Amino acid sequence: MKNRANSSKRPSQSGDASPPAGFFPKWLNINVAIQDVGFFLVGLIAALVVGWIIFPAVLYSKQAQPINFNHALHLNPDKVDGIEGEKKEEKCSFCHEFREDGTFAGIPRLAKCTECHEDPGSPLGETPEEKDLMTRYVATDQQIPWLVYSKQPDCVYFSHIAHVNMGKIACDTCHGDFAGNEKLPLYLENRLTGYSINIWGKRISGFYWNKKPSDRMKMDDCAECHTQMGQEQNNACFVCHK
Amino acid sequence: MKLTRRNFIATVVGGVAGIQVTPLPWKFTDDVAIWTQNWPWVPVPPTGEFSEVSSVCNLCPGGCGISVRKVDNRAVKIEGRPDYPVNAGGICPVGMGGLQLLYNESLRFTGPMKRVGMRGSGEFQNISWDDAFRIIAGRISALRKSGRPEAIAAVDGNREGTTASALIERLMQAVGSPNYVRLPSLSDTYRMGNIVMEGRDAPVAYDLENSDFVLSFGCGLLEGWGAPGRVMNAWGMWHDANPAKRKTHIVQVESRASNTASKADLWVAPRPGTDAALALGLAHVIIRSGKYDAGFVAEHTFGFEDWQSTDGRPHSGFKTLVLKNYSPEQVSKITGVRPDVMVKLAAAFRLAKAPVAIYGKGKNDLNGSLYEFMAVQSLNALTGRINRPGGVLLPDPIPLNPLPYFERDDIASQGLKKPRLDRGGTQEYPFTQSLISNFADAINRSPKSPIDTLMVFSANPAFTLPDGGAFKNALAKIPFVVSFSPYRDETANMADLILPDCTYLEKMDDMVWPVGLQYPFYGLSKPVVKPIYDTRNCGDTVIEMAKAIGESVGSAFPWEGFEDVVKERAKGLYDAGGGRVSFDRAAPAWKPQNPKAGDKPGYNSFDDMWKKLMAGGLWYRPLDQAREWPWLFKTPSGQFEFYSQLIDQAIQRASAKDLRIAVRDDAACMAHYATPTSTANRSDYPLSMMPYEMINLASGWIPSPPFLYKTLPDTQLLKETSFAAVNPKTAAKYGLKQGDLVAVQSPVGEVQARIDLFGGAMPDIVYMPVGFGHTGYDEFLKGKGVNPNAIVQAEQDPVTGYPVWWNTRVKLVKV
Amino acid sequence: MKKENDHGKPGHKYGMVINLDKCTGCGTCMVACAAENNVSVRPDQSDKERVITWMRLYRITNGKEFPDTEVSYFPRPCMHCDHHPPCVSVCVATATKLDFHTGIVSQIYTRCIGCRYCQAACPYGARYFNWWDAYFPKGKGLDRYLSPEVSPRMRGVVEKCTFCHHRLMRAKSQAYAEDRREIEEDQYQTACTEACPAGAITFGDLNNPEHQVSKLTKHPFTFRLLERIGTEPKVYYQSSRDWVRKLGDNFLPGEYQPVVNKTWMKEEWSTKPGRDTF
Amino acid sequence: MDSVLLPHGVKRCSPWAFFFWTLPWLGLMAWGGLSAFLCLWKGLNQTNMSNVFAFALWIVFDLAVIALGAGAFFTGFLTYIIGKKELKNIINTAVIVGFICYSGAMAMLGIDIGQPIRGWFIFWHANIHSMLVEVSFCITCYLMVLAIEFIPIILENRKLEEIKELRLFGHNLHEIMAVFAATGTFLSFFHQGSLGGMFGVMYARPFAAREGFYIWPWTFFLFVLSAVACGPCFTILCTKLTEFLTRKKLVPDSAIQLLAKISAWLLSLYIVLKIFDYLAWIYGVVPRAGLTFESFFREGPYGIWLVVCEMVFCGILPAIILMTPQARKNQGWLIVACLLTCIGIVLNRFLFIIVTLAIPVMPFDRFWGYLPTWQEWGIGLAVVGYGFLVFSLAYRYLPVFPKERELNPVAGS
Repeated sequence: MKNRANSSKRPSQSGDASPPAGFFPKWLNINVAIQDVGFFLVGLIAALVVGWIIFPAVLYSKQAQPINFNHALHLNPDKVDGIEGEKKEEKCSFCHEFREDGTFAGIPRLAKCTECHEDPGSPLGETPEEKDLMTRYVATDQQIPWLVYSKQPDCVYFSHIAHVNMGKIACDTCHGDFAGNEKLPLYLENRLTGYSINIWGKRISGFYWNKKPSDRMKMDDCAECHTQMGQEQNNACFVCHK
Repeated sequence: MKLTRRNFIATVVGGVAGIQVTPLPWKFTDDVAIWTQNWPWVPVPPTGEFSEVSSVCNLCPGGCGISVRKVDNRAVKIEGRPDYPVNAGGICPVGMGGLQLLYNESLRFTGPMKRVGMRGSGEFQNISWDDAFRIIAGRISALRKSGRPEAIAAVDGNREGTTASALIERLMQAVGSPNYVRLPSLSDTYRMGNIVMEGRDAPVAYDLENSDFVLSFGCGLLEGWGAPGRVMNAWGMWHDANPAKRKTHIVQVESRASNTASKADLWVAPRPGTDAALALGLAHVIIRSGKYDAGFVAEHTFGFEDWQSTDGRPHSGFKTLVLKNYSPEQVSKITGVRPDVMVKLAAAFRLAKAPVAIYGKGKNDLNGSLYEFMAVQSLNALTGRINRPGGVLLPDPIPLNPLPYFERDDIASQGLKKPRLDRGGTQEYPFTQSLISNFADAINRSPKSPIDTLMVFSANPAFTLPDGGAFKNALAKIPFVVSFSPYRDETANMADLILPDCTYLEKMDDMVWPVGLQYPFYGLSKPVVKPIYDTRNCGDTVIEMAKAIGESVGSAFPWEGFEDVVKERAKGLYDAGGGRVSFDRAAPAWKPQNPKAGDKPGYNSFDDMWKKLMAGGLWYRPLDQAREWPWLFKTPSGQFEFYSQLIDQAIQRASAKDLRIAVRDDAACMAHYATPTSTANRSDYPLSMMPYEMINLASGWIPSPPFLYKTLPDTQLLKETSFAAVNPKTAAKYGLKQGDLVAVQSPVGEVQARIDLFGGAMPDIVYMPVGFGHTGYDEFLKGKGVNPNAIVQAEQDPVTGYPVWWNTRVKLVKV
Repeated sequence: MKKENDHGKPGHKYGMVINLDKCTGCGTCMVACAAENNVSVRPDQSDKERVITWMRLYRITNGKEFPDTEVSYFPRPCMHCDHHPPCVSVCVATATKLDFHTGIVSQIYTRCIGCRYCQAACPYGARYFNWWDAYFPKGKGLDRYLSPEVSPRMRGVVEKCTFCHHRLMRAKSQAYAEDRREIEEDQYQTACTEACPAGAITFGDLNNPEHQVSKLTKHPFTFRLLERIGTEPKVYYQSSRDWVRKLGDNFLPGEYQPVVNKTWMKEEWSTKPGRDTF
Repeated sequence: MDSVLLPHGVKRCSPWAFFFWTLPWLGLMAWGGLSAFLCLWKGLNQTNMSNVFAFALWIVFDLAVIALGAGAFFTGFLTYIIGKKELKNIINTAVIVGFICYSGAMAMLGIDIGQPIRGWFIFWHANIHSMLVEVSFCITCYLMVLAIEFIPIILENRKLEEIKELRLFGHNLHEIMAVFAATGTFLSFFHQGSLGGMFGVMYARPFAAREGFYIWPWTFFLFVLSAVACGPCFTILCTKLTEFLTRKKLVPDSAIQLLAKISAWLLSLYIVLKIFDYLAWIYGVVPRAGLTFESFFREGPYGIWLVVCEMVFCGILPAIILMTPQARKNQGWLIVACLLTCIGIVLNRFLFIIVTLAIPVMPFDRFWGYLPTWQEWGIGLAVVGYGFLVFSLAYRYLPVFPKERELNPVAGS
């Protein structure tokens, strides 16, 4: 049915130097082809730049923690002696504590801070952070609006006690080692989902050759670990969803 | 090089191809999906530390123990307390939904307010507590100065005996107004019945748990009668999973197939208002068979046989009266119940080991009839079921300390000498403490309201009274109305000044003897959460108000706050000794326990007891049934009186006619049945309307938590219309089908409802649920259905004067 | 994709027995359920086709004329069908599954795409679609009573009774804190079970012969809803009244066999044991 | 105005006339657009669907148009695989109608689900046990196939054909159309079946439940058969409608008659099997659930008359008409028979969706009624408007009917 294709009116591309005949099929205009490939590459590279560099930069907003908490300082027995515990886990759970009913307090409330930092008038040290704590929060009895790196969506029920008490998994296995940190890491919030970058993982691609549990905190990572640990029954939906 | 269309396409193709190998499309798709999983407008309840706070539910006089689950400072769930003697873990739907009454801003007053809009519009403006006290105290002081303290009135919905009601009554005494009015409830009928037959001003105590045959005359056992938590718990016990083990049987006497009637072992359906005749009919069968408890009758009762009074007049006794007037055939004509049913039922009642006949009318919110109660109580006496295990017990009142004496000034003394507006306690209403229908009537009749300032506490009479809207009209005439309600109820919307109380989860309050319980019980609720708005415990408000009025009124209230008063009264519990402040599930309070000599009360000082009382919220004395007979009955004869000499005396003082008693002579002093009078023309109004109560719809002052509307079938409420249940035969007579919209017209008004064809409705009676038709509160409750109280035309019950709300003549007109 | 039951012998099989003689029709179970599970409450709850009631009371009558009419109630949670639940196999996005270790049919709201095929497949009407956004208007503060233990649902997804599985998690957390793994019968109870003022609901592990439920299911008055369809519900009912039991399933004329039982009126045998006609 | 775009040698109405013709269809689409916006923005509370009627008007529309669109794959199958050359005259129509039906159905489905943004979970988190997953996979793939089949037709537009590359592309596509036809047939067979399976597997709904073969209930096969029987009828109807509206003969009778004949045989086979299905159901599935056939129709407006209509008036009757050569050759009878067949299939789908859901399973549950809202009608009818619009555009600008020029020589061309 295409027997009436009329090429007479067809304006051809600008006729530059013709390539040697016969090398390319007749219908292929090599100059045009090179141009096509060039523009194709322009588009391709632009897309790669947008996708790999601009997109992540736009997607995440940088947010500052209300106070720069110094883990290293608090865990240094020479400087702070209130933190009890032999093992590292015990030290962690001195502040990040379990309650009697087995729930996990997570980031401590102000009440935990004021166990030591009692009196806004008499700070325990000389750091500006502490002064900040005293004036802005302890004196006014306001909770500190911490940004939680590993905050999961509301539909997720994560039982710390099951992992720490029963599974004997160290805190830093999943959270990374914070003990030596003098500064809190930068908090990057996904503008669409509202969650920290730690959930998706720092790598925008989502691919890791040797993935550590602390690299990502998506559901598949939980399931993968459960399977590896022979805890496949814990991949049932209602173990971690509420 | 130009960017031609072709080049552009090549770029786009490259871009599209390139973007596929970047994370953008994939992560974007994922993130957008995650966005839908975390929509910002879907609430995310903050988590925190969980805790449980024990308290007592104060939404009804049932006194269930509740345990409130909290997350940090938020209450998130109410549960029943298994370690509580009354309800043993269960709780009713209203109590279960209680948090919706706490956390609902548009339902509540968030602070003291002054009316700015039209009355009833519900438009208010925030003021400070100081201003509020200034306004109310100024007004009261001015009335007192002008020598009109009786123009101040209070309507109190708190139960008699509670500390709040004691304080309010005291305020009225101190101010000098006799017009302290309570809302009538079933407890008043019980109280009066106990006075006239037993001479005891005490609550009724039915030993249901130990009974093996419960013959319930109209008690909505499953509709919220008594302490609902306790009754339904007993219901569960009665219905053991293995029917062979089932020991207790329940017979329900009611005209409608309510839940209780349906779930009972037997349902007997007499015409409404004929319960007395049925009870006397059963008495007739038992007397005729000669198998009544002759020993009990002879030793502990008065007026059974014919007798002669000291002036030599012969009197016919209960026996003669019953044998003459209440044969099953005669009763059958009155009630519509078949004679053979009565004979069998009487036999079953008599043969049971521990039967008890109990009297009620739906829930506790509305009054009953005195003669009906007397008839049922006579049946108990006849079978010797008074002061016996599993029967009607006669415990002493709770030994709370009375409030201390105080000096009144002259204004108050003069004011208190003025007659009560409602004529309660006069010769016409000798046993009635207050009569709100007369109160409203007096205001409606006079051209100018004799009441200048009305204070309303814990009550919503504009909605709950079965008076055809009379109180609402009176309210409109009263120049100044003050409401202490925490909720935007109909009465509060008519008020000029709001001094909002806290809700029951935010304040301390006491619960004195849940209705019908067989052992003395005192519950204490405490604040579960701090007041979330600028509201104050009504008790504190009253004390502060008195202080603001000053003079002798202020000095009558020497306390710092409400808690002091509660504590002072509770001291009486300590002084009386013998009570317990903790509960062991293994030893239910209703199980007879013989106190051993070495039994310790569980506390060693009053302070210790108070601490434990605060923590546990309970004080009770386990059931002791060994009441000594001498001095038990404080009647003139010192015995249970089939023939009430107190009524006789009242008739002597006034006349049977003044007391609205239809019969004359001896029958007037005994339980009897009289055909109810109605001014309505039977041919104009061929049907009668009976309001009915449900457990899953609050019908009193407390609004229904919106959760409850989930439980209501759409044959009770559909969109904005509620339903009137009518027997299919009756409906057929008027050509009505399921869902038809009708006007239910009574001589005093009309409401519109849809027809629900219900086989369990007695023919010729229209049953309408109470609790719908609010004009107050918020969008969840407002404008849903109609309130049958608005068309009730009630005659006054003989002797008591309470409204006979179950017998309104109506007709149905299809809309 | 793994089949549900390839793990050998199941551990727990949570189930429920509801005694309809004890049930008073008060609706506390419904309210307790809604309050416990953050169920949305809209101003109009009379639209029974769209209102969400994980636990629903069905009001039934025996259809007789006055004064022989009786009313009774069927409290209906999710049946947590044990055999090939009709809803599970049809779900397109694997949002609902039968957990082989607890017997609970789970529903993940964030996975659900709202196709409602499960609703069409469920004969009990136990599944509810969120036709609206959760109703928590600004300024009312109703969201303050929401429990953090159950995630509120967004519009456009299906939800249903979960046997309060968050209470199982709660019990587990408590157990782990006390270095236990096993959970006692009374440590995991659903909200409706606890709330019922008449104690009509019994909840427990059907696989554990010590638990009350395993004993109660053997009673001759015990039956299940639509048993003959073959869904194997884990919610059982008990009633001493034949007309109630008969309404639990569809029967062709003559198929229903009444359970004959001696009644409390000792002189007669009746096929209608709960209630006697004098 | 647009004459340069019109196919060569055919007569088309004036642009203005065409514009006015499209107005009602644009109107329907605008109505649908508003409805769709409301449903997506405010949620499905805009409809009268409910927890009882979880599936409603839209699903009936979906199933109906997918069944009616079956003409595409089946005609393709007959043309390219079996080699019925005369059907080349009608294959374009079939493909376009199929494309309209499937794309319309997909659009409706996108609004019908509560969380359209999560729609891709069907593929990513697929539950392979679900018939609806099979449906979704196949429909999506088949829509792509249809699009590919549609492309060469579009490329035959006079203006587009001037571009050499596109012309070559279109030509090459044409060459391998048999491959797509085969793929389409395969996909269609499964999703038409799965659509039936969707209802048959609802074993807890005795009205829909069917027994069957392995994982497939009988409805699986019956739906395939009914779709291939009615698809060609719908293609014929569309052709006849176009011929009526344009007052031209567009397709040679031989093609129509062939389709009608094939449809007749398939329909007859379907009806026979369907009768067996009904019997097996009435005497097997239904009594086993404790029910009787009549018990389904005790309440509400639905009655046994629905089944009678489906089977007798819209099943046996058109089968007889189509089987009778004389009747089949009569234009009037042919159209009546095709119409009845299509109605019958829609009725069948309606029974499986609405009636199934309306009938309560629990003995104490009640019967519920359902009436769609204007939003639901809007979206359903927008698909009709969309169909008319696309088909009109295709007819105007593409050489849909290869024999049109031949059958309608334009004077002076």
